Amino acid sequence: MQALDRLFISIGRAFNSFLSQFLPPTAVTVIGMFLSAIIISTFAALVFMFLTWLERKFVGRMQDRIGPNRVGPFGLLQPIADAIKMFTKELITPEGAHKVAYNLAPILAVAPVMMFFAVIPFGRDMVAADLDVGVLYLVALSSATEVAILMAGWASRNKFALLGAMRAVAQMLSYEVPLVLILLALVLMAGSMQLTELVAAQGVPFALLQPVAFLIFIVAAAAELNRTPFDIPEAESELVAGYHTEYGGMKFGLFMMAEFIAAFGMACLVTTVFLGGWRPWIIPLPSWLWFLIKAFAVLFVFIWFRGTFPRLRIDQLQAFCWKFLVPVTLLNVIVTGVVVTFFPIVRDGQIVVQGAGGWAVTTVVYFATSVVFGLIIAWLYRRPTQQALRQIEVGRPAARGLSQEVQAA
Amino acid sequence: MKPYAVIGAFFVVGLILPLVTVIGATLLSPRKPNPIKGDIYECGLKTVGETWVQFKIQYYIYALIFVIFDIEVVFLYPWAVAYNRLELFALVEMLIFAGILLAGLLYAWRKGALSWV
Amino acid sequence: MPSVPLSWYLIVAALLFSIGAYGALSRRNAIGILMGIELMLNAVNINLVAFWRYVEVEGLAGQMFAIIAITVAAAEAAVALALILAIYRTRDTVNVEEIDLLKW
Amino acid sequence: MTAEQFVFVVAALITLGSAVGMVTSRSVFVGALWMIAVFGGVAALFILVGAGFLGIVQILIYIGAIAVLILFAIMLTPRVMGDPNAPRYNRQWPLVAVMTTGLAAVLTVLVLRTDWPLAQEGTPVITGFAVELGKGFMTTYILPFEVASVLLLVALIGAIVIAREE
Repeated sequence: MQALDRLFISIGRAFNSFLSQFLPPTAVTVIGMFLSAIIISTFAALVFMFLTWLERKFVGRMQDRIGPNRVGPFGLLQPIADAIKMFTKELITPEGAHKVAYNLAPILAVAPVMMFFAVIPFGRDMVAADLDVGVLYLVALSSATEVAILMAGWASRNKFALLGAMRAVAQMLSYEVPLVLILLALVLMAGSMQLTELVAAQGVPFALLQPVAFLIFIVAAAAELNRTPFDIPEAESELVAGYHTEYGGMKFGLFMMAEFIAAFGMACLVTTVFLGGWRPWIIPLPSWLWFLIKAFAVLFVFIWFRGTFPRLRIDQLQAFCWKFLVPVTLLNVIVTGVVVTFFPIVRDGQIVVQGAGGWAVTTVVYFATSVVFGLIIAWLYRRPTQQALRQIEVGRPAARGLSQEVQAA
Repeated sequence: MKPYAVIGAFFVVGLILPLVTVIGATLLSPRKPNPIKGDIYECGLKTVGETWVQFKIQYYIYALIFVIFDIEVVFLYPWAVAYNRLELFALVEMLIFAGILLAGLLYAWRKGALSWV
Repeated sequence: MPSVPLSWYLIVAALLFSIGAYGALSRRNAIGILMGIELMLNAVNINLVAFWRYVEVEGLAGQMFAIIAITVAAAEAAVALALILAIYRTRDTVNVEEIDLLKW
Repeated sequence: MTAEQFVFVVAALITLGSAVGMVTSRSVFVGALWMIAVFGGVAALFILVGAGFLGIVQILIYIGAIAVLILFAIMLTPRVMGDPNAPRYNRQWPLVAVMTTGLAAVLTVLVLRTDWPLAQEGTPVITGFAVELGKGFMTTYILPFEVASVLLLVALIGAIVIAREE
């Protein structure tokens, strides 16, 4: 068990000592750094391939279809077939596109999401870069992807692509605000931005201490990732394919990859900050296995969303973010601040909650506060919610937002 | 310093990996360009007018409010990290800070700046 | 002390400042001018941080000033771009040579 | 040449090269993309000098927020962006070029000739800057902290009032 838990660390150590027989220590360090980066990036790429299969399979089942089933057992080799197809498809650069920006955009879209995994603790002591400002780093990265999307939309010289890019970026930056504010409340509880410390502070998963924030975070994360029901940037019926309309072959594949890896990265983040990271729950499996199980459970929820909900309109989407999520999460920070003052988890950098009894009291207090807070919010928002429901029943022209934009042009 | 070096390695790898795939695809894929393929995708029609359409000012307003909140975050995260080492006074200061921020949001709301017109 | 001397940072900052000043003074497009100003502010920040590291290591002041400078730069950019958009709406241009209502 | 010096030279070349690309690019949008590269290079310099927190903040604010704001503003002025033949410089640009070159030369000479009062060898560098910053905001620097929120409020209201069409 212990050996299995530390499997990857032991392999790394063995490899390091093997290398240091031939090479100076600096070279070993540099090689080790790049090797860890290569291994984790490759792993992320493999997860992407697996995810494309998983999503099609799950969504297929939810819609009473079978999903991919031709290539290999259960269609498991489908991603490989897709990859071969993408590699051998002609790469077209459209006439009138800004060539350099057009070709650079997909690469710049992938790089930041790959960098996401540098600070994620995949298991006990299994983190590539234990950054003391880890949470801020992740926030900074997720806003850096927007530049690549704007680049793609602008460089394609296509109205659909440009509209899709503008919408995607507007949506991503809007939904980043609630995400950041929720993370702020968690940082407040753990007293650190270091992701390993956030895991260490979770004697009880923060999802239990902050249930309302957890739910909001999942929803806002789905929106940040441009996934259904928030996939307005790529609404097929309105915008062809959004910002990657003009992209084909492997360049399109890279955007796809950026999207799926971002989903996996977000699932890893949710696991780390809300579900106790690699900490095993009851069953003593290796820590990294527990981490992957939790991360894939979160991914399953994202896929579930996609299979279940219809798409929202852009005005509803923005109103939901700015008029509901942002005020609520900002108030959540204040409420958490008050609770943390009286029931601190961390004091002077040390965890102060003692034993199972202490954690029980803390859990009850935080849970109750969060639920009461959620009920008050629900009461405050009861009228807007009813209005929104009535609007959906009456029904309005679906593509209102778009048609106005085109008229303005 | 070391974690940042690792992140630098991730950045380099993150650039090289997609670059290699694109180069590989360029080598493997056929190249038979013709003018129709190079056309912009517009559901089979010729593009009407200039590509760069006029966007609504609302996009800018959202970006603007986002910028303001983003900077507030830079101030609030250090506060949150240091909070467990500080006295109750820090809560009051943060309440003032967040209150002013909330006032700005409420103003934007009342002005109708948050609505997609 | 780090192996990079202080003067290297200061020279990079000086060059960046000069390039930014060139952009701010020679562009016709108001947004281009704003971008030049952002470059100049960045150069100032490099200086602040370099002085923090080489002169006043144990204190906060250097980095603190840099953060305040970033804040002010963001506020400036937000308002300046709003002004540019307002001018574009009424006068249909962002060319500073044509925006000369206040010229004597 | 040490590893640190190598990284410095690379980051400085990226920064300055992109800055030149920015001021000479014909299209404003391409100029803005160059500007993002400059911001990234400056962030690398910050991290290299030991201000990791500030480097992350630079990416968060400058690339994630200000650059996106500028790109949005460029998108919102399409008649300017769509005209490829619009001259990028005003009439005074040769004069400005001479002046800024002179400025760069003077500054460089000044930097090299000044004897900077460097800190003592072995002075402890503050670690955990974010925590220290948080403490600083609550004690010595409380005024900048609160004034910043007022500044941002004013910027928000001002920009909304100016930008919205009535």
